[in-house]
Amino acid sequence: MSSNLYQDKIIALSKDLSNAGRLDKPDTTATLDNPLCGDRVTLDIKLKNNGISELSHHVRGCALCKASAALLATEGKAKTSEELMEMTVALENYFKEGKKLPEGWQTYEVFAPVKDHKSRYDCVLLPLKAAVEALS
Amino acid sequence: MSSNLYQDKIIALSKDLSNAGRLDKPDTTATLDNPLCGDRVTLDIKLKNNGISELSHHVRGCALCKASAALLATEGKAKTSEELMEMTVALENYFKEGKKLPEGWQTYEVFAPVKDHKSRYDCVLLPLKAAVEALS
Amino acid sequence: MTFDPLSLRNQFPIFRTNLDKPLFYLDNAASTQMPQTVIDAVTEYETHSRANVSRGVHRLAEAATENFEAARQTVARYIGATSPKEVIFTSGTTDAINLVAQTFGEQLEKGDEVVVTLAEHHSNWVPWYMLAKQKGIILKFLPVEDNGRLDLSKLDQVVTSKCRLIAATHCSNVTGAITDVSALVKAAKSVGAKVLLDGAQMVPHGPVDVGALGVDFYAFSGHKMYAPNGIGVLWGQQSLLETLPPYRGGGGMIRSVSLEGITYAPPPERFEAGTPPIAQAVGLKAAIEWIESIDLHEATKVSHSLMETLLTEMEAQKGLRIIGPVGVNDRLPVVSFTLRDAHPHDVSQILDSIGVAVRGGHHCAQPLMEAYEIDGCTRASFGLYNDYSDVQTLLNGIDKVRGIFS
Amino acid sequence: MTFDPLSLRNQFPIFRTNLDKPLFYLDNAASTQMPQTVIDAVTEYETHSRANVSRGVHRLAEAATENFEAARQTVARYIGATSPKEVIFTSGTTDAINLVAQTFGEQLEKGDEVVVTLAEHHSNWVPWYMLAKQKGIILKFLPVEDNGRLDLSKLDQVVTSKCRLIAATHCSNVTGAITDVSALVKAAKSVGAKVLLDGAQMVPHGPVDVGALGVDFYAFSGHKMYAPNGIGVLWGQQSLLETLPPYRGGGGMIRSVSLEGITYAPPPERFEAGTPPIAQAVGLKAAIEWIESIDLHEATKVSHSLMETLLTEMEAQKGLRIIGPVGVNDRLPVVSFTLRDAHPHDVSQILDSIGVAVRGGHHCAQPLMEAYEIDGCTRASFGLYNDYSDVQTLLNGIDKVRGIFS
Ligand SMILES: Cc1ncc(COP(=O)(O)O)c(C=O)c1O
Ligand SMILES: Cc1ncc(COP(=O)(O)O)c(C=O)c1O
Repeated sequence: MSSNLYQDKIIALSKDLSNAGRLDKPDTTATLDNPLCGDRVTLDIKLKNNGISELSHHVRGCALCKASAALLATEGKAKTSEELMEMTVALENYFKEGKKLPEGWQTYEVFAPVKDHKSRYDCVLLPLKAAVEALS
Repeated sequence: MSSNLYQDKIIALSKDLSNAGRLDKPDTTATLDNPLCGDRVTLDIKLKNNGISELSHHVRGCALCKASAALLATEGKAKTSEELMEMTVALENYFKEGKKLPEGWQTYEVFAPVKDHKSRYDCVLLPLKAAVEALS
Repeated sequence: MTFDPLSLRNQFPIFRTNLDKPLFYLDNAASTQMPQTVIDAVTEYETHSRANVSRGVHRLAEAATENFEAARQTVARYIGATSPKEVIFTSGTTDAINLVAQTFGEQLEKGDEVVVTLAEHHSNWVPWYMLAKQKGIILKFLPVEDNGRLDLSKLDQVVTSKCRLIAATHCSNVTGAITDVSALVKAAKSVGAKVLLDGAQMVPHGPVDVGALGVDFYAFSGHKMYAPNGIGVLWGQQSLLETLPPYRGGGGMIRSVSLEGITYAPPPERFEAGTPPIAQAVGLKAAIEWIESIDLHEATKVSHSLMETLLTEMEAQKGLRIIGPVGVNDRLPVVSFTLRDAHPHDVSQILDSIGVAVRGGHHCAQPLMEAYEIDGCTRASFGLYNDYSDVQTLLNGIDKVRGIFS
Repeated sequence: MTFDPLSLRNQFPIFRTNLDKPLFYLDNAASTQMPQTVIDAVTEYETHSRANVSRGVHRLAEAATENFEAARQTVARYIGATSPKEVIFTSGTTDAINLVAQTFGEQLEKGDEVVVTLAEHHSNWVPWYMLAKQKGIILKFLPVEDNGRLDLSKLDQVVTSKCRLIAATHCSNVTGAITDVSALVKAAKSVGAKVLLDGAQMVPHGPVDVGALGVDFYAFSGHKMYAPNGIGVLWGQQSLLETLPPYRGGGGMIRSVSLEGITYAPPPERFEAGTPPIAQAVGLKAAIEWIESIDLHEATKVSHSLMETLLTEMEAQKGLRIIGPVGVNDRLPVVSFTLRDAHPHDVSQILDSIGVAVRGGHHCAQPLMEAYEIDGCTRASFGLYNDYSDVQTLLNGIDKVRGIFS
C-alpha cells in the first residue's frame, strides 16, 4: 500500500528544483514548521494583481512535502489568498473525506495515494499553509 | 473467615478499660500513629528495675488495636525494652510466617485469627511499637 | 432502553468469579469494577495494535495515534467540551489537579487567595497547601454545614477580591452531596476568579456539561468510571489553557529543542510530556461508550431508590450517624456513617466477612473528618450494577456488627 | 536454558495477528510488544481482584495492595535496590525524571550547576531546562564524539565544584551507545554531585545493579520492557529520598492533613500521590519475571550477531551514514542511520510498505540531531523476538528505498 505513495510522478516532483531557493526581494515570505516531524517550509512570493506571480520554496522535509511545494510553485500561479485558503481546506477534506478538489487544482490528484496515510496529510498540506500565512 | 477475628476474647479485651487513661507522672510516654488508617496510641509507662511496672493506654483506633493495648498493660509488666523489642519482631513473624511466640507472651495467641488479614497486622503491632519507642 | 442492574452485573466478570463467597461490591467511590467490554477493548489494543503514538508512520503507530485521538474526542463529547484540544490526558484526578496547581498556580502571586472547601479530598487540598507554602498564597476555607452540604452562606466571606481560584469538589466522596456549582461560579466570576471542579465522583454517574456548568477546569479519573486506572483527564477552557506554561518537561510537549532554547507545543500536547497512557485511553473510550449505552434516567431511579431504602433504615437505627445529607436529592449514592461502639475498620472487616466490600477510614478527607469531629467513617458507595441484595446484605452486616460490639 | 527468538516470538500474539502483511517489528526503542503472559496477568488482575490499594480492608483491596507491593519487590530485585522502599512508581521515565527535577531540584540554588549530555532524550533535557529557567541554575553540556559516544575527555571542563547533578542516559535511544557510568560517577563524586541515569533503553535488555553502578537515581518505563504503558519507576537511594520534599500533592502521600498543616508520609509513598498504576504494576512484575525467564546471555549473543550483520552491510553502502558507534561493543541493538537522498519519514514509510516497522525523525533528541547536523534519522531497534528475517527484510527495504530515490 504505502509504496504506492512513492509513484514516479511524486518522486519526480520532489526532485524538481526549478523553483527551489530564495527570491530576490519577495513581496512576502513565510516559514512554517510541522512540530510533529520537524519539517520546515520557507516560501518567498511575489505578487501581481492580488495573485501570486512567482513563488520559490525552500524545504527541509520529506519527499511529499517537497513535491507539494514544487507543485505549488506552478499551480499556485495567479491564485489569490482566498483561493489558496479554499484549496487548503479542500485538500484536507479530499484526504479525510474523499471530497472533490476545486476547479483549477486537479493536478493535486497526484497525491491521491496519501489518503491512506493519515500521518502524512500534513506533509502535503504544509506548503499550502505556508502560502496562506504568507498572503495573510 | 474475617468474622473469626472478632472472637469473644478479643472483644472483651478491647472493652477492658482497667488500664485505660493517663498516668500521673509517668517515667516515659510515647504516641504513635498508623499513617495508613489514622489509628493513634498513647502510652504512659512507669519503670522499676529496668522493666515496666505500670502501663496505661489511650487508643484512638479499632478493636484490635484496643485489645492489643489492653493486653500489653498486663502482659508487659516487668518486661524490659529488649524483651519488648524482641516480642514486636516475633509477633510480626508470628503473623507473617507462622513462627512461634517467645516465652512469656503466649497469651497473644488470642490474636491468631489476625494471621489471615495482612492489612490488620499493624493494628495489633502499634501498641507494642509505641512501648518500644517509649522505652528507647 | 430499560434498566436492570442484574443484567448489567452479568457484564462484569468479577461477579462471575469463583470467589470464596459472593461479592457485594459497595466500594465504587474508591474504584469501580470493569465490564468485559472495557477489558476486551484494552486487551484487543495491546494484542493487535500496540505502539507508541505520534511521530511514527508505520501502521501500528498510526493506529495507536488514531485510537488515542479518538479517545480524546469521546471524552470531549462526554463532558461537553468545545474541542478535543481542551482534553488533557493525565494519570488521574490527582495528577490533573496538580497540573492546574503548577501551571495556573505558577502565575499566582504572593497574597493571592485560593478558596478550597472543607469537603475536599486530599487531592484537591494538598496541592493548594503546597502551592500556598511555596508562593505565599493564602488559602481560604469554605465550611460545611452539619447536613453535609457546603455552607454557601459563607461564600461572601471567603471569596474576596484577592481570590484567584475556587477549587471545589463536584460531589463529595464522603457525604455524596452534590455541589451547587452555580453559586460557586457566581461568586468566582464576581471577583474575576476561576473555578476548578473535582469531578472524580460525579462523572461516573453520567455525562456532565462543562460549558453549562460555567467552570474553567474539570478533573476526573478513569478507574472510578469503569475504565482502567493510570488515566485521568483535565479539561480546561481552551483560551485559558493557551495562557498556561508547561507542566512536566519531556518528549511530546515541545515544538523544538536546541542549545539555544525551547519552544513548547500548543495545548493539549504542551501538558502531556512523555509517552501517554494509550491503552488506558482506549479503555476510557470504551467505558464512556458503555456508560452511554445505559438508560441513565432509569439507572438513577434505581440508585435513588436503593439509597432511599438504605438511608431510611439507617435513620431508624440508634447509635448510627449518617455523615451527609438526609434526603436523596442533590446527592449521589455514596452513604457514609459511624456506629457508636464500632470503629470503621472493624465495621468494614466484619462486612467483608459476609462478602460486603465497603471502605472505612478517613477517605482522604481528614479536614472533613475534623469538621465532623470523627476519626473516620464507613462508606458504602454504589455503582450501576448494585441492587437490593447489596443494600440488604449491608444492613444484615450492620446488624452483625452490632451483635458483636453490643 | 537455550534461546530461540522464534519461539519467543510465538509468545507475542501480535505476531500471530492477521495483519495485512507480516510484521517485522524494529521499533522496540519506542515501545516493545507485550507477551501473552503479561497481557494475561493484567487481565487476570482486572477481572478478579481489581480494587484500590491501601486503607481498604476488604479482600479485593487487600489483594490489590499485596499485588502492588509484590511488584515493588520484584522491581527492587531486578535493579538491585537495597529495599523496596527505594522503588517509586511513576507514570513513566519522563514522570520519574520530572520527580527528581522538582524535589531534588527544589533544593538547588541559583548558580548551582546541572550537567546534561548532548545525547539526552528530551525527557532528560527539558525538565532541567525548565528548572534552570525557574531557579537560575546553570546547565552545562557534555558533548558527544563523532562515533556516537559521550566525549568523556570534556568531563573535567563541564563538571565544576558548583555541579550538583549529572543527568545522563544509560544508553542513547538514537546511537545505542552505552554510557561509561563509572567515569560519570567518579567525576560527580569528586565534587559531591549526584548522578541520575535514564535507564529507559537499558533496562529492557536485562537486569541492572544500581548499587554497583554507584548512581543516586535511576529512571525507566514499563512500555519499553514488555510491560503496559502508564507505569515507570524512579529508584533513589533511600537516605537521599528521605531528604527530599514531596512531588505532587494528594491522597496516599500524607501522614496527616488538617487545617493547621500537613505532615508527609515517608518514601516511597511521599512521592506517590493519588491512586497509583496498580494493574500496570502487576503487568510490570509479570514482564520482569518473563525477562528473567530468558537466557539473556544467549539472547545478547543473538542480538549482537544481528546487529553485526546489519552494521557490516550498512557500512558497505554508499550514501548511508550510521549515527552511532561502529562496532557492537558497549552498545545496544539500536541502529540509526541516514540515507543521502531519502528523508527518514520516507524511509520509514517505504519500509512500512513491506511490513518493517521502524521510526524516522528526531527521536526526541533534537540536541543530538543538531550535534550531528542532521534533521533526523531512521532507527531500527531490536527486541528479544527479532531474528535474521527482520534484518534481511530491513536491508531489502533499504534497497527498495534506494531504488525509488536513485
Ligand atoms: C532514553 C529515553 N529516555 C526517556 C524516554 C521517555 O520515556 P517515556 O515516554 O516512557 O516517559 C525514552 C523513550 O521515549 C527514551 O528512549
Ligand atoms: C473526590 C475525589 N477527588 C480526587 C480523588 C483522587 O483520585 P485519584 O486517586 O484517581 O487521583 C478521589 C478518589 O480517590 C475522589 O474521590
